[in-house]
Amino acid sequence: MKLFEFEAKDILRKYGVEVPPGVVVGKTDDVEARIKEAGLEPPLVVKSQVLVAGRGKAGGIKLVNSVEEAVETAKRLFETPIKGLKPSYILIEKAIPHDVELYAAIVIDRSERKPVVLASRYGGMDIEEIAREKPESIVRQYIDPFVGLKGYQARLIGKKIGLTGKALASFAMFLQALYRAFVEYDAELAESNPLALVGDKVIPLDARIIVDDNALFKHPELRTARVEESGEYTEWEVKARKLGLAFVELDGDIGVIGNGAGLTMTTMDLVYEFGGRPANFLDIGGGASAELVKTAVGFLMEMPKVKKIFMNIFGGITRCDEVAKGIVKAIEELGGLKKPLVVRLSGTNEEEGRRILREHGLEAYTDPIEAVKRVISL
Amino acid sequence: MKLFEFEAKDILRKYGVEVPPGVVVGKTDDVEARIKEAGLEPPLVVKSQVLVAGRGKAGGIKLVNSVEEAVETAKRLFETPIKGLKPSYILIEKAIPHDVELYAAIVIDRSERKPVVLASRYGGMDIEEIAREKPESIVRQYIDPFVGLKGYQARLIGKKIGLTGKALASFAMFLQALYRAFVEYDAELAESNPLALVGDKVIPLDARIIVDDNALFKHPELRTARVEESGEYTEWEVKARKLGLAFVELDGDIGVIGNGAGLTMTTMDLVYEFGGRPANFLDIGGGASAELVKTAVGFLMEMPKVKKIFMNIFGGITRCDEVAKGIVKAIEELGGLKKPLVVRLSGTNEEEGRRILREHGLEAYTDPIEAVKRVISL
Amino acid sequence: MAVLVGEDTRVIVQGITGREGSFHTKLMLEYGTKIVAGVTPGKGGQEVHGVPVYDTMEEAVAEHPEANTSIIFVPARFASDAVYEAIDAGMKVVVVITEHIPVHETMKFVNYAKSKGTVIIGPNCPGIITPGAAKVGIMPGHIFKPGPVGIVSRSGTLTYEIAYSLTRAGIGQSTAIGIGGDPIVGLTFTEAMEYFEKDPQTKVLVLIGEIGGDMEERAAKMIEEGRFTKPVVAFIAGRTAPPGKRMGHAGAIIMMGTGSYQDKVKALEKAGVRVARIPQEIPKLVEEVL
Amino acid sequence: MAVLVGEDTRVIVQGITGREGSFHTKLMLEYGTKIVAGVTPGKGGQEVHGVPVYDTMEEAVAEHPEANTSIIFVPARFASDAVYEAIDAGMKVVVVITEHIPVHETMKFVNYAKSKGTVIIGPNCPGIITPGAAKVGIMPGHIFKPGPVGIVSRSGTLTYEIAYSLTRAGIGQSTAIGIGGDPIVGLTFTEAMEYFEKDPQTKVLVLIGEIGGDMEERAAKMIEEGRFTKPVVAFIAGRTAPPGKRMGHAGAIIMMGTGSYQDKVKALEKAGVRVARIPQEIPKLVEEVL
Repeated sequence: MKLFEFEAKDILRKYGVEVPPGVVVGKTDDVEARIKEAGLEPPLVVKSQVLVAGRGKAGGIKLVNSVEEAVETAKRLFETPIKGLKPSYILIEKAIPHDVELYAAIVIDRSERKPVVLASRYGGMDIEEIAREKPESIVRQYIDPFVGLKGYQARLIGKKIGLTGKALASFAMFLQALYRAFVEYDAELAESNPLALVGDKVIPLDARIIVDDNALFKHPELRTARVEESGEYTEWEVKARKLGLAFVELDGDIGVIGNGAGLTMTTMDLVYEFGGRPANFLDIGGGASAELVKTAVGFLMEMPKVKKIFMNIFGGITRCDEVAKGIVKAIEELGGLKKPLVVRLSGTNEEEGRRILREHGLEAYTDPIEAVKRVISL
Repeated sequence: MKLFEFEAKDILRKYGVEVPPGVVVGKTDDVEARIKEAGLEPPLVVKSQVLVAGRGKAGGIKLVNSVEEAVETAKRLFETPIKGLKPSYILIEKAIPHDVELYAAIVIDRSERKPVVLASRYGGMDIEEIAREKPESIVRQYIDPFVGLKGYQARLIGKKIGLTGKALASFAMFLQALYRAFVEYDAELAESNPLALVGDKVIPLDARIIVDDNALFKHPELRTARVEESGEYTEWEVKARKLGLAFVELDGDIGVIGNGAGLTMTTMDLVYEFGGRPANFLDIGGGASAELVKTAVGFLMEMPKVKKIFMNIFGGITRCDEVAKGIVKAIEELGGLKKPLVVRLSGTNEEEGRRILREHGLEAYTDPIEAVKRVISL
Repeated sequence: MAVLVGEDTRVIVQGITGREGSFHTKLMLEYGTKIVAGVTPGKGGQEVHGVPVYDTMEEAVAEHPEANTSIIFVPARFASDAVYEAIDAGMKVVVVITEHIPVHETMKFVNYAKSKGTVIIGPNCPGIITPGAAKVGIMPGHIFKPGPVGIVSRSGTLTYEIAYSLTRAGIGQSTAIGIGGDPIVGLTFTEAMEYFEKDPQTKVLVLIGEIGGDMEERAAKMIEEGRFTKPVVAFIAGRTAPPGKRMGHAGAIIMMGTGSYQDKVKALEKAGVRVARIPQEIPKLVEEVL
Repeated sequence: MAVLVGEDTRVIVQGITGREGSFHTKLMLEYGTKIVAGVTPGKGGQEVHGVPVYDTMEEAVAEHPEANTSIIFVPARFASDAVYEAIDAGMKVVVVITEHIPVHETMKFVNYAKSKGTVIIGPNCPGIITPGAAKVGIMPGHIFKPGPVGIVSRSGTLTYEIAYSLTRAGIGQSTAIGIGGDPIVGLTFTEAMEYFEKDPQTKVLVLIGEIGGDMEERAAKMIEEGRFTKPVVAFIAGRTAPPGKRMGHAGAIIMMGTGSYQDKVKALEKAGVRVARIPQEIPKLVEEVL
């Protein structure tokens, strides 16, 4: 789960990092009063709190020179969709004059299976751009997850991106706070970009933290209505998340359900390969219950852009009989099949699954190629 | 630094352990009101909060059957010295009926250089007694300090002391809380004895935590006036601790100062060996400044039981010239030598040290045997 | 011969009394896997499908010192603890079926396992099967048959799909390993390939990848540098997945400019690997190099 | 020949610009120790007594790849960090002079060092000296001279006392190690004894113990079991210390029913070790077994 900029900054502040003074406003707030309450003096930066990349280029960040201008800009940004959705919050911060923009991030390195600190003298752009334009500027330091980021490592990284003296000490302290956030919030990513160098100290102008969804249970304070507010998901993706479905909306018309991300993606690939266009990705995962299958089928049946559904199941820990029961339940609850449904069943308890479907007038395919051809032809 | 029972229990409560309901009262408190406020119903246990071992046998723990009796008992305990000193606090707790008393502790094992969990089915006595009477009952589990105490290990320990089912689960959770206290408070020891088994759950009837003095800077909330309140130190030991001196009071009349615990203890041994009786142990440690030496000498000069002083210094990181300067300062501030002082100096900057002392009319010895014989003969 | 599990494998099932643990214990036994014990805290003394259950791994190993492999069906919140227990009990191979384990926890136990010389397969994986000898996982056994093709895969169900298509084409498998779909896994492609390289039974390797990460690129590099010398045929899932979207719980996601379908295919083809466009092409490609 | 440090020792001083670091760098140089670099964060580019200073160990080692030993004079709050830096920079021996390091921190870096094959001496110790070859510590150099007696000691100043009495009696030392007085130290008596056992120069070992802990008892056991075969002479400080009182910052304390003077002497004498009543008896006892 991606945290909002202001949430990430709150965490860093809690860990002793100096962040720009600011205030978060909602749509119904008296923005002028909130700015004055917070004692913020112009120039200010007004920042749309959305969770998509490229917010700056999309017009979501504005520098203003008066409180009135800030109020106006906030009003306008609330109505400005960034990549499709309007923000629920706006962060208004004191503008911090600075010369140098650094980059600092901590991510999990999949190959080394360790945290890796990434840092560069050339922040401001995204890491891909830095990697392309100044690849030699990216410093990497792998961290032993049991030992953690040591002070000496933080200083070494700072030194390698050209910092010295007090600026180096400030950067090292910032990195240790960022690492603490990374660990204590079970983060997949903790990043500041740009991390401004202001005289002798570093100040994060932006901050991003992505919390591992599997660890959210450890952080009940983070369970907010974020899904709707994030600007990260389409309307149907929001609905799906609330139902606990692993769902991504696409632009075609064939609803796709599979078990396992690999098979579901491959099912999409097959649909394309034989001339169709998938409307979505929907992975019922491993060991799905009849109830979850019913929810998934019902969900696609209700989604207008889905004209027909292709369900591709190869049972392992998932049992074909449970899947069949779920399909039957969905049909019964909907009072019959609303849209064409093509099912492919193989694997664990396959025969029992077929039998259940047959009893309800559905014939499951064995060969996915035949099945995909069939659904496209409908 | 030893924490009081009530402090240790507060920490365990913070980590989710159920401890007996109770209230801590001071000398000037309205004990009856405090008991009623806390909603405590008799029978109650009234416990003197002193930091010495064997409190129960010394009469510091009383079971009472009414609030009046509790009030009276508290009054009496405030006036009852336990091993020399009266308590500043009394803990009044609900009495917890129970059948079984367990033992659980976590200490640092010096040889393995790892934390070790100790547990026994036979709590209530001290660990030495358990070790003597039921050595086979003590379960030991070493812990990887980077990995920490795993749930499976906690269960394994519980199983080995004969617990099963819910009691085992409760014990395992308790151990994990105790381990957390051990780590987060930089403890040398975290212990509960007795740890009562009450139906399906464990409840610590007593709790002890000793915090590493070297880590106290991490726990500013623990810096209290405890030294005076603890009942752990004599009047002169309390004074010494406030001056930052590593000092232990003994029952002889020869004041002993050395540098390094080993040499200082050996100096005591030498005094005994040649027929004297040391009044104390006072270690000025490594690299002592003239200021610290002055404080140490001045301290013993003022202490009535000290009739003469033997200072045994072998310089390493400690410099003999600094020591000599400190002695001179002390003499100057006191307006002359109040008591006979015999000094032995060897090691780093020895010649310079001798020269300084000689200028002030003091001749330092080279041979500690000659020096100790001299001081005893005075 | 085979890879990591075989005739000598003796299995302890951790979480044996749970729904999945019990169900798959039955299927593994039916397949012929030698399961010597099960562990569920608090359930010691029971039996599951004739397998004795213990409270702790220590007790299970004391009674069954021949045990060398464990498979974990413990719920996510307790799964890491079970992994440490298995490692500390001396298991050589630990198969972690459980999904939704926090990635920081996985990162730690994988590093711990490495320091102790234990091989972790998974988490969030279907397990490992050496057809005809031992199935330590949740894959349907009947779709496999013994033969010369090694399979290493990031996707469970795709492994079944492809193994089944091989079996129907008359081509058997030496060992099939589903390494798991989480961002951090205990056994990577290249590590698995080191085992397959040494296995005389394996003549061809089928590599089943996904978008995201750089494990396929590293496999390609290993082949290019001559550290893996057997013919390799590959399939990569996610050709048509949109970048920047997380596909499924497991987190197949194209991030940080690496891990796109095109990059992976390019790297593999450069290393001489034939990449199938759809899984059903695999048997044909395998036949061509066998 | 000698133990752990000798002619090949090349030293980096961590915390070289501090008061103690700078003072003892001078004394070590005067003794003839080969100090190749110093490290103090933020002070890179300076020189201390002619020794070049770097900001980090990585830089120091890059410029002086022959460095194999470090000595740490860093204040307690930063000392652990310096230890990890030294280990990660590949030092074979790290001498930690600093006192007052929290014991949980020491416990961790000692375990970490072990996993990396680094020997930690200390913390809260005087260091190690091979007379005539290298002094990596804060002991007065002139009280030692080369010879056949190994010394291993829990007490700094007692080491000086006893070494000096040996030297005055005309008996030199192979190597003297002050292992430090903290509850947890990197090198224990028995570990040090393994090195002395293998060292041909060492003919006799002087073991200087203290009350508290069970290191002396373990040394006695090692001797009794024949794992240390050279003659041993011992002195134990604290014969007259009252039980249950902590003697000094370092924590010589008799706890948990172990570690009393009597226990230690009994264990050592049972193993055939001659225990001196006062330090000044040591030279005579050594002469008797030399």
